[in-house]
Amino acid sequence: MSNVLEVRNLTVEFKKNKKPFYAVNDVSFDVKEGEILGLAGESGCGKSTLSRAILGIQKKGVTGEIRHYYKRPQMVFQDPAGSLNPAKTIGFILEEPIRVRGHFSKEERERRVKDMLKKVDLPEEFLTRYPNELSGGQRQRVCIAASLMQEPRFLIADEPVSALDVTVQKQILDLLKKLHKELNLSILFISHDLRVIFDLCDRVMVMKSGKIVEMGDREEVYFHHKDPYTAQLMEAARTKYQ
Amino acid sequence: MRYALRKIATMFITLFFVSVIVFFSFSLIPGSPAMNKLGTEATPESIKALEHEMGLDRPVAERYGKWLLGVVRGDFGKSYSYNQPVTKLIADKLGATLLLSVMAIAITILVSIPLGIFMARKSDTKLDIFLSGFNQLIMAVPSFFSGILITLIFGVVLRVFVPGGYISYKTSLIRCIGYLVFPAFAIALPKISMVSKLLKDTVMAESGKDYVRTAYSRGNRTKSVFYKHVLFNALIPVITFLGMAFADIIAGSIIVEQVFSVPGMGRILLSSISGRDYPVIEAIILLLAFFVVLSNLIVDLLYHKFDPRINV
Amino acid sequence: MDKSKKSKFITGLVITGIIVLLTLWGMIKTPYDPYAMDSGAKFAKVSFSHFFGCDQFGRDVFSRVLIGIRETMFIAASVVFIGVFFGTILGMITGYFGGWLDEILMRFNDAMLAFPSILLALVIIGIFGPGKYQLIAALGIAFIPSFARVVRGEVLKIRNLDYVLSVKLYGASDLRILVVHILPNLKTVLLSTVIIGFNNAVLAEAGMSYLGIGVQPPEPSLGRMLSEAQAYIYTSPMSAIFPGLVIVLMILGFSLLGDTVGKKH
Amino acid sequence: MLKVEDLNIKINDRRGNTIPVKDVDFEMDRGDILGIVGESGSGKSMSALAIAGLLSRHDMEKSGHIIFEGVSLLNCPRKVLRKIQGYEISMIFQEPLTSLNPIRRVGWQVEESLRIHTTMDKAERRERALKALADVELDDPEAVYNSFPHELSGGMRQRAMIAAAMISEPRLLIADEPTTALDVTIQAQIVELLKKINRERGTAILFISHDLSLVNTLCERVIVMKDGLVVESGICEEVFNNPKEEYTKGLIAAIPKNPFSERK
Repeated sequence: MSNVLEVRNLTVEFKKNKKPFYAVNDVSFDVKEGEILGLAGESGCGKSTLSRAILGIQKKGVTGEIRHYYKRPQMVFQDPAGSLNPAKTIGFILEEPIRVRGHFSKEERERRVKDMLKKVDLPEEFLTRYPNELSGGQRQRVCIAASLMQEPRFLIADEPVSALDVTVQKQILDLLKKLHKELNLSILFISHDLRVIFDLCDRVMVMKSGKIVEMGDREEVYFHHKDPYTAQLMEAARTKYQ
Repeated sequence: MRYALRKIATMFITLFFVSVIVFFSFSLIPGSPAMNKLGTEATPESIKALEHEMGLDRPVAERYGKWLLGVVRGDFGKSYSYNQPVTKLIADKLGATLLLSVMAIAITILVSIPLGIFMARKSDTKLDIFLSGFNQLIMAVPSFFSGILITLIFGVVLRVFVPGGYISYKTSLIRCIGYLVFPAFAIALPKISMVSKLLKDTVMAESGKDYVRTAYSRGNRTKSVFYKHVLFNALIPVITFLGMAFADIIAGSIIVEQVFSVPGMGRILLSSISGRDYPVIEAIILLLAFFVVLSNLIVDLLYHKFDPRINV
Repeated sequence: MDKSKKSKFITGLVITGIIVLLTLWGMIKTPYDPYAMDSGAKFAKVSFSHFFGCDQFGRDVFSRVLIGIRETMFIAASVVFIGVFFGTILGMITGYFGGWLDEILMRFNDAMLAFPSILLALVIIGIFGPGKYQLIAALGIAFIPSFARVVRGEVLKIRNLDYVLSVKLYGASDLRILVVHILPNLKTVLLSTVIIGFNNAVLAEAGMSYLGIGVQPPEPSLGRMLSEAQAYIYTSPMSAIFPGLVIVLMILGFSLLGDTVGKKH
Repeated sequence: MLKVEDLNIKINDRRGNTIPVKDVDFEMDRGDILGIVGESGSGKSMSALAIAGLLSRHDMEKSGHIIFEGVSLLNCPRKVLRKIQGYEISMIFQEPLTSLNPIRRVGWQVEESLRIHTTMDKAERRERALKALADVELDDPEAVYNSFPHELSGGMRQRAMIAAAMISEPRLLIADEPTTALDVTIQAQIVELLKKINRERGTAILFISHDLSLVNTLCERVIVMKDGLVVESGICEEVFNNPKEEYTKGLIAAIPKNPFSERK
């Protein structure tokens, strides 16, 4: 299997009160074609910085090698309220990716937007609605749809279901699974919820204080881990979820 | 302590920038001050001679250096139109302006904070609605107009003071203060409205916060929730605003001095602007900037004391 | 919008509406020639022929006030335009790109903001000399920093929002992001700053003209009328009070609107 | 000890009438741990706030009964309520950072209940506060006592909140989503701490959460709420393993599969 992303010795350094602080510290991993790679970790461990560095949004203090095998990887964010422009209609938001890139006719763009809307199970009336008229789950569907408009092969999903109620959470996860299969997407799935990651991912990485402390197949990381922090995390989850 | 030192350092850097900007912008103005001074009788030779005498034929940077060295020692150069040292010219004017500003600041604080607390405690009553409306109106009255109204009411109708009858603080400090109370109030009035309104608004905003709910959950009386929890949090933004208000008061005193014929720096600044007497303008601007920055510094330090979240 | 806010908004709207009507009236025709002196009408009392009475030269105060409002509104609009135009550009560029340019401009901005705008305007007038257009330039420049700061703060907030990051990932250009995705979201902030800007501009213009370094005689201006009438306050207080009240009304209208418009909760 | 009968809360505001809590009934005995579960907008938090006497908006209409140790708390004068708040009933909240006063030292806030309800002097209060901080397993009570909220981590803040709530040894502790804002490892510790408090001191706990599995770990009994109504209630394990109502079934089915329950 070939890779869609290779990361080698990635380090992101911030200056905090003049002392260097490594949000991401010497991280190396690959994302393979068609897989969902889980990234688990608690708040402040550097998972978000890592994803930003991979996508080139974070540039300052980044060293190491990031190699994408496909153009324009996309991202789905945690907060569905902040990831949609409040001043634009859903139709505009969905069309924007193929308006700025690609040379489709107006009709072709509209057709593609409608198709995508169908893919994420939203009705066509939504085209003229504004984000604040939608529920959290619907907004997250729009975000996913928008991120797929340019037909990317690789997607980063940063805590895409953390802000949602359980029932909605399940719907969105099911949608992601479906799209992953249909479109042969590779996904880097970031979450603090170990159950969600287990449910969705093939391979899992555990991150702590900027470092990847454990990486491997799902079963291996969850039940045959070597790292003490992973053990602690799993134990906490075990007591919590019983 | 380190915070204070850093703030003081920033203050001097700001002042340095102000001095550079002020000095160089006045040097860039086309037309030579020597020409202005000589007027119509100017001949190229006499201008040259006078420029040489005034030191204007030296490079700008050199003149700035010389001027700055003088400023540090308290020498602002020589006035073009009065033919005497600027320092001597503005020394006693400075006192009047400063006294007026300090009085206005004191009145603002002493009236607005209790008023704001009162309004917040009485929020949503008829009295509060009336006071808020009144505040809104007062805020819209510029200090020079309220000055005229005060003159009209207290000077002309009630005859509590003699308009234009300023007494120097050198003659009698008490009587000077007695006169300056009126202009000080004219300056303070809109600020009082703004500060008390802001305080009331921040109290209302703070009252909705989670920690207030916590305070109630512990069995606090409404009154202690207000005085022990809400008030000090609400004062933090008020302090920031006061910093800006002080700066405005210092600048605003220039205008109100005109209304009440107080011989402060305002009058001499205006006459220097129309007479293009640059050394005087530069000196006054720099001095006012100094007091503005100084008041900001004091507010900053106070703010630091109030809000533990600002560390470093 | 709750009830008290609504009534504030409506009051502000009505007052501003009246001011705008008076401005239009002043643009078309005034009841009397505002420059015509009538020695017989010196200090004429308030009457139906002279709504606001006459001044020391027998000029109709109401006509002069109409012109004064027109002038003040013209100056305020020009000042706000200069401030908003340059302030928005500056704020958007520094807020969006950040870096050393932002660092330098904002240091400079802070130094200027620490400085009350009246003082700043005085410096600029000191350089340009007194006069109407000099005043517009002086106040306009003096207003840029505060507008730039507001816009910059808002852009700073928006630029890190996820939707801007998404658009970046689509490969949109910075210009497109700024104009299409950020600018429309500045609307509410800009609207309230523009209104507050008008409020401040009217206040500053009146103050400067009162000091005699704004609009020059014989052109009437509200501030100048105040300072001229002050000399005759014993004999004819009304010629000071009317222009003053008009200034108060203008500021009141704008401040009521500024308080209620744009800040949604 | 606590009896809630026909609790109804109506809000009449600009948007019209809403009834976030409808006919809620339940009872708690001393030492009970009761969980209330529901999604956002189910009325669970509002019920909890009503019991703690923290709902006093003008546009709100409350009816029914809340009886705590024989004292009726709903719509009673604040004077009566105040004697119980922070002394007999304490509460902790979801966001420990915003729930603490940002400009007061933690120690001052921890001993606040004692200052209000007892005549203890300063030294005594301080001693009790340090003990309370030690009881919630904070490593350096002295340092925490002297710090400001923003200087502590999320977990430490919530521990300090618990210390402040427990310092007066209340009979009932109401915990409104106390772990939601925290990391998993910290969540587990806080849950353990609450269990210990209940075990050792017999404090009854009313635990509000959106997280069914968390409630299952901690509580004996559970109430499931939806749109202001109690949908189902009973012993935790029964509700969990054998839900009767469609809504509860859906809720349980939506929980991501627990990887740890499949093994061992």
